Amino acid sequence: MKRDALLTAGIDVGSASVKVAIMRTSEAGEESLLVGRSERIRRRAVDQVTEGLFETTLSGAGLERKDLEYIATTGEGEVVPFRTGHFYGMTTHARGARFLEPEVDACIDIGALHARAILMDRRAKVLGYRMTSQCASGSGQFLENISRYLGVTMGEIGPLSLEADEPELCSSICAVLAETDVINMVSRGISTANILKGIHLSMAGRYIKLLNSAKAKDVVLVTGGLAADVGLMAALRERAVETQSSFSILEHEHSSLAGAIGAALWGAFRARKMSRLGVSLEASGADSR
Amino acid sequence: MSTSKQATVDSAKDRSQDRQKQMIAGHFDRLAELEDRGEKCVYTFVPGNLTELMLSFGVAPVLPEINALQSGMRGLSRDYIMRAEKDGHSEDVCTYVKCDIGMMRAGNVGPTGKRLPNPDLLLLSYTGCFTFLKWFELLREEYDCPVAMLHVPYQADGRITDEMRTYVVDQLKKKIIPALERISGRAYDEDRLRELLTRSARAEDDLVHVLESAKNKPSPIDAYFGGVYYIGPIFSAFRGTEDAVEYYRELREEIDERVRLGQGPIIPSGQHVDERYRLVVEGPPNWTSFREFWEMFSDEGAVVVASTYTKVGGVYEDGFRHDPDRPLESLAEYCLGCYTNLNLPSRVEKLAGYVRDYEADGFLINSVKSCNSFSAGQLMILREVENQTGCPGGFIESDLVDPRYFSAANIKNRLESYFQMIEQKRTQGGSL
Amino acid sequence: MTSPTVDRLEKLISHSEELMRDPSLPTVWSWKERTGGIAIGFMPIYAPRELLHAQGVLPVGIMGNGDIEIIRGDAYYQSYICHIPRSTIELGLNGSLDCLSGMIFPAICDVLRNLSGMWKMMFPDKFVHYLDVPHDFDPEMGGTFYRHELTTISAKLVEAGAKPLETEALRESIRLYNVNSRLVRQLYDLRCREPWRVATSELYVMLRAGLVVPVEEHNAMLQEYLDLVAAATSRQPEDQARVILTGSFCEQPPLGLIKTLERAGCYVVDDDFVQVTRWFRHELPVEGDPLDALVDAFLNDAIESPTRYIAEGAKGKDLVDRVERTGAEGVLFCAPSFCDPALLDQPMDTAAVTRAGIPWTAFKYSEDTGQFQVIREQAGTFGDSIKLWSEA
Amino acid sequence: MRYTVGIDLGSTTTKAVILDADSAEIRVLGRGITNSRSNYDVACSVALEDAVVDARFSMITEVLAAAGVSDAEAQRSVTNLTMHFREVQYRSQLTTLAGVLDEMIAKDAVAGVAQDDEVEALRAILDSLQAGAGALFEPGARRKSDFFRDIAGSLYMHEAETLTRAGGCGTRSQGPRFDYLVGLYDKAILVVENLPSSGDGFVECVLAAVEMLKEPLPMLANAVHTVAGRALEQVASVGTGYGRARLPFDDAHIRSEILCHGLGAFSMFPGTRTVLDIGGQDTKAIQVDGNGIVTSFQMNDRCAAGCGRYLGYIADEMNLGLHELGPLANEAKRPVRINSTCTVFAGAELRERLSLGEKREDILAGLHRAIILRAMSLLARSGGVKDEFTFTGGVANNSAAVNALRQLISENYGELKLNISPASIYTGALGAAIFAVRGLDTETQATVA
Repeated sequence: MKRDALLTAGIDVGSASVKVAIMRTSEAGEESLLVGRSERIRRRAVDQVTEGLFETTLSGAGLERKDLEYIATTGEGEVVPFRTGHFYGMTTHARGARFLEPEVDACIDIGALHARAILMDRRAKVLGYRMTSQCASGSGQFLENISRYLGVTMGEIGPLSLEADEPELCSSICAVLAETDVINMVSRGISTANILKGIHLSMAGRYIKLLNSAKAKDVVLVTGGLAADVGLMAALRERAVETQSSFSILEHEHSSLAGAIGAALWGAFRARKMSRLGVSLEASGADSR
Repeated sequence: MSTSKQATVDSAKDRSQDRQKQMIAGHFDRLAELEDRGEKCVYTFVPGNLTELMLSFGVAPVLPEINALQSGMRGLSRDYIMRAEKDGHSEDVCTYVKCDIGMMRAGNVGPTGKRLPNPDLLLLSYTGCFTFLKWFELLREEYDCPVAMLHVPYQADGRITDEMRTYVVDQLKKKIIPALERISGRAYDEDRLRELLTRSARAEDDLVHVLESAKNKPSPIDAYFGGVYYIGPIFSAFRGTEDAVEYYRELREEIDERVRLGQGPIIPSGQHVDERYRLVVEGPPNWTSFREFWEMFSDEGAVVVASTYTKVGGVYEDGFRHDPDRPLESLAEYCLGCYTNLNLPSRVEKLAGYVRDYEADGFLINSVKSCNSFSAGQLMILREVENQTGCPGGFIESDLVDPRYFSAANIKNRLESYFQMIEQKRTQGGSL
Repeated sequence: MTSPTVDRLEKLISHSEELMRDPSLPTVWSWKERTGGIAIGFMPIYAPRELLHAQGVLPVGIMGNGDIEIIRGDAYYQSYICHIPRSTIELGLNGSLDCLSGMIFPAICDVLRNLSGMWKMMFPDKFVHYLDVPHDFDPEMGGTFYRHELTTISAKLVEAGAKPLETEALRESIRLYNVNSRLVRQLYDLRCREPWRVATSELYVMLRAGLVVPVEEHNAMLQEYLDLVAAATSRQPEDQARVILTGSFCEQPPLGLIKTLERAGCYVVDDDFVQVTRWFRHELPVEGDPLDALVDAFLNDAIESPTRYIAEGAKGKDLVDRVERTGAEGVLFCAPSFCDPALLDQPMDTAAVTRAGIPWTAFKYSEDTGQFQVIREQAGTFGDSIKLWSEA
Repeated sequence: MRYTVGIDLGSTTTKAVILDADSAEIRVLGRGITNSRSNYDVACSVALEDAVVDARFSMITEVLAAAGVSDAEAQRSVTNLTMHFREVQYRSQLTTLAGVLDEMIAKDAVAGVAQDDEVEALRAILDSLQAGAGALFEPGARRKSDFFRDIAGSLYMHEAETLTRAGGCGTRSQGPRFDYLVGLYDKAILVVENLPSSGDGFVECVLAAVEMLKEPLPMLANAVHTVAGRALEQVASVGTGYGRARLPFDDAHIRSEILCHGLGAFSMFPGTRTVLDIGGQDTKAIQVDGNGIVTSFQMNDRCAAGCGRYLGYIADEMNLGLHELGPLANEAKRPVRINSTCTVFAGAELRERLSLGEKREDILAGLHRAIILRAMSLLARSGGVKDEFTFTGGVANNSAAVNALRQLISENYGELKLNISPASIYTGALGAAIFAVRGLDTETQATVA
């Protein structure tokens, strides 16, 4: 295939799901998402889920590994044996975010266990970031546990939360104690909608705080799976207003793929650089930078 | 098991309370007009505050700690703290500092809604709390004004040595007084200082009398929740003033009257508490849910008969008084003697003493996340006091002004269990 | 590829790491048998080791221990207090510190201050001294006060079984510690010039080991290390980001954290680990009254620390200067959770480096932190952001 | 016959203990347990019913014994009967579940209309559940838990997994959606377990169970009838537990869980001076004196790290039953050092360790040790460990936790007697029941919900 248009893959291994994206980029700087997929791990062996998803994504796009100039991993993907090189999560999310929404100056990656607010410049260079602490309160995982307890599917969480009239906030800091708070709320007859909205609001509060301390200013893209949760998005916007934060908040249909997309794009960047330097990238893990 | 309460009586609204309100309001009014009047103000801390010295130069003291706790009681602290954390202050550190910085960034509007003047001097009396050092380093970045550092050594071996006293007195002479002379444009007037110190001593006598009235059964006061009001004037801007002398004389009379009538303390709702448990409490209170917190005690008939928090601004029960004949020396001894400047063995000794002298049924620690000076080691204090007195200890955790660290359910659960435990001990296993 | 040099290096490093990790302080026991002297522990940051040495006392740096299981130590502390006092109490209660005749607790924060009182109650028969240091730097006030502190310690040491203090002996000790700080500074300069030669994980264990061996032995170890790395030709430059690490002056980070930073693409070119080894900016004069020398150095020549009051001048300036001096590309604020001095200073320092246009990132650790993936992500991204764009 | 009941409404399980109200010494008639749920009243009454059923079965044993049947014989046949009884209950609950699921589909309760293949999948799942019911209750059969929610749930998930193997991406193209099926179950089980209980359904179920017996003892049917006929009258009740604040009792009938655990442990083992209770989300260290009076206590605050739920998450993560963790951990050769006991991070830590190639059993051993280390701190905080030492709460049934505890205790407090009752999970409820007895003379009576 011609040098100037090249295909690269990005693999983002998260703690709850794996995402794969295949990008076409050209010397001239055009970038396009060829195909992207994600799959929840659900207690299966991560490496198998990863390789499986990678293969189905490739075949789905009628491609083979040899068509790829660079296989870039991110997230917890350092261990993927067939990678060309690894990029760190926030580097790739920043890059992916700018691909999805070129005007963003920050993104917040909301994962199952951690959230990371990332500030970037026009070239997607990471300028600053803040991460949630080692306590899992208000994490995506926590939301999932609660909603399962409430008998609400992931897809239903958002719409339900939007119906809340008087959201009930959790008092507890600890995610586990908060679960009991929730059970208590149910027994007190608080509606599922108000409970979910309460959780959304407390999560949103933490995330907005992250964004502010990361000094986000104008446009923020939410990356990671929870961007699809309209309830959380609404809560984020409410909290942003309450805290008089200056930025606006966007989501994108491919938000969950941001990391994978960014990895693939950085892979292309490196592939071109290496070929300029005449370095071959046959061996896996060849690009240690 | 909640206690019956007598009907509200008129004496609930004590004259002393009104006087204190007026004093404080007046103080903040004065502060608001300070800059127009061309007067000067000095920011400083409650422990080791040199109020008489400042007043002798005619400068007004401003106490960021008091502002912070007032913000807490008014429900403003959450936003202030958030604001400071948004600006990069760690979640881990003292919330007084963050509340103060947040308040300043929000326009430095004081407790009474009036704007506070910027400091002309930061009088960093470094007494019993490491955070004070950082606090004024942080403020120094915000205000372009001089800092006068008074380093007060720690009573590591449980006593005040001559070297400590000399070190502090020298600093007063060579650094603090000159700094005050510079900003006030007045010369140091020792006679004026002596007058103020004379009045301090008088008020201090009455304060001690009031706090020790809790030895009566029932105790006429709550020496913790009520106590924080009693110490207000003498720990803040008023020590050495006529107002303070008057306030404490009045308060003393009111308390003596309550003793005569055999009345218990009065809670904010205006009711007397029927004393069921006499407690000694270590550690500062929580300010954001002060009333709710107090009622968790009063509803169960728990009365605090002695607390260490009422000694942070000075320990007077062991005989120390400000002394007009040794002005600077006694100021030095005052700073060195503040409760948080005592080492842990001395604190254990004090608490065990309270449990015995005030015949307490229980000993409770309210451990605040913010204050390592108080909190670090409290669990050992708990053990030691239990061992020395055989009095069961209780332990609860909260914070000064960060509502995120006041979990009412948790604290109530612990307090209930604790009171039921004391009760069960009393009734020796019988049904509760 | 192995060579005799590499082998000797590995042996020296693994020996030092062993010394750092072993809570039972074997070197202290053997020193006591050899010399019949007494050993005194001291906590971060600074203690006058020269004074102890001069009275025939072995100063032993106790910086907690991230490797031991905490069984009783946690019982003394709430969740919001740092980790070093927990492990230190654990060491005290499980007998690891029995070889020490006492402890010195320098005045750096309220937690260690209160620990000194707890120690008095826990170990009533031992020497316990809270080393209160002046925050006034006028020789006649702070100086007089500090001199009295030193003479008090000296006298208490004699009661604890140490030799009386003699001027000549103190001069000799100062000479030895001058050599020590000279070697440590050489090590830091070399790492700053050629970071690929001196891995920070190695420098770190070399310093930590120095806390539990006599200064004479540590000097020899440092010299050997310097000679070996000079000969280690196999160490070649890599494409890594030059960073200053700050905030780790008291509770020390787990070795794994430092290795994680290195793997994530960072060359640490300056740090504040084990600062007692370089508390003074210059070597102390050996002529004149040596006690005056100690006092004078403490007042006028000590490095900047969040635990000391800075009379004048802007906070954070020192950090910015160090960035320029070392040619660092960024700053890692790496503080222990709940460390008041480090965390209260941070807003002032980050403001200063931000004003100076220096990239920085911040994370917290505890000496017993076992998982580093979050820190790796942060440091890695920080490295990426410096490297990818310096290349592009 | 008159009984008092103590109910311990915990964060994960609700326990009930009923005592003979007219016996001089403490005489336990029966114990019952169920998983806690948002409808506290239902949780309490289900636990109580379970306790009453337990009482009736032990009465049947007594009646048989009285009729001259050898103890072993009586035991065996009643155990047999009990298993069939449970099976009958389980089957009827399955039917209820199926009914609710049908409604769910009928009114599209779960986002995204059910596709034919998903309805088929559901049928297939339910059929296999019914089919497998018998095996679940055979002698020596392994169940992941004794609660319907868990048993049915894990089987349901397993079936759903296999039926949607290829899918999971949430895209329609790939057959039934796993998430959809899970959603259905989560919704349905919520309804099922919060249905007000049918009341004492003992007679019907037990008779059905007798029918199922291969060769029942001749006098068994009689015994069953005699006992079924007996009236059981509740005369007093006391509640405790985490959900205490919202228990369906009035204040007069509520006691702090600290006091209940102290008293319960003391009455099981009168030598008790120190009690450790590790419950679902809190850990308590309690010191009691020679009269069973609490003299000091400590409990975790604001953070549930290292509590029972932690093991629950781990079990889920490993797809194991809670009771399978201990034995597995005991096989560890080189236990791993684990510092973080944050429940929500447990899964992540586990996965990371596994990816580092560490052995499941070694990690599990580390996790158990981590829990016990936290408990050791709490014990030290409460005043140490004195002889005798009683370990209560659900985690006391976990052999790995017990081994770790035993070792650390002897290392740090010397050799002392460690008491663990097979009924340790009922300690709080027992204490509450005893308070109820004590209250009998002084207090006006109240009954559960």
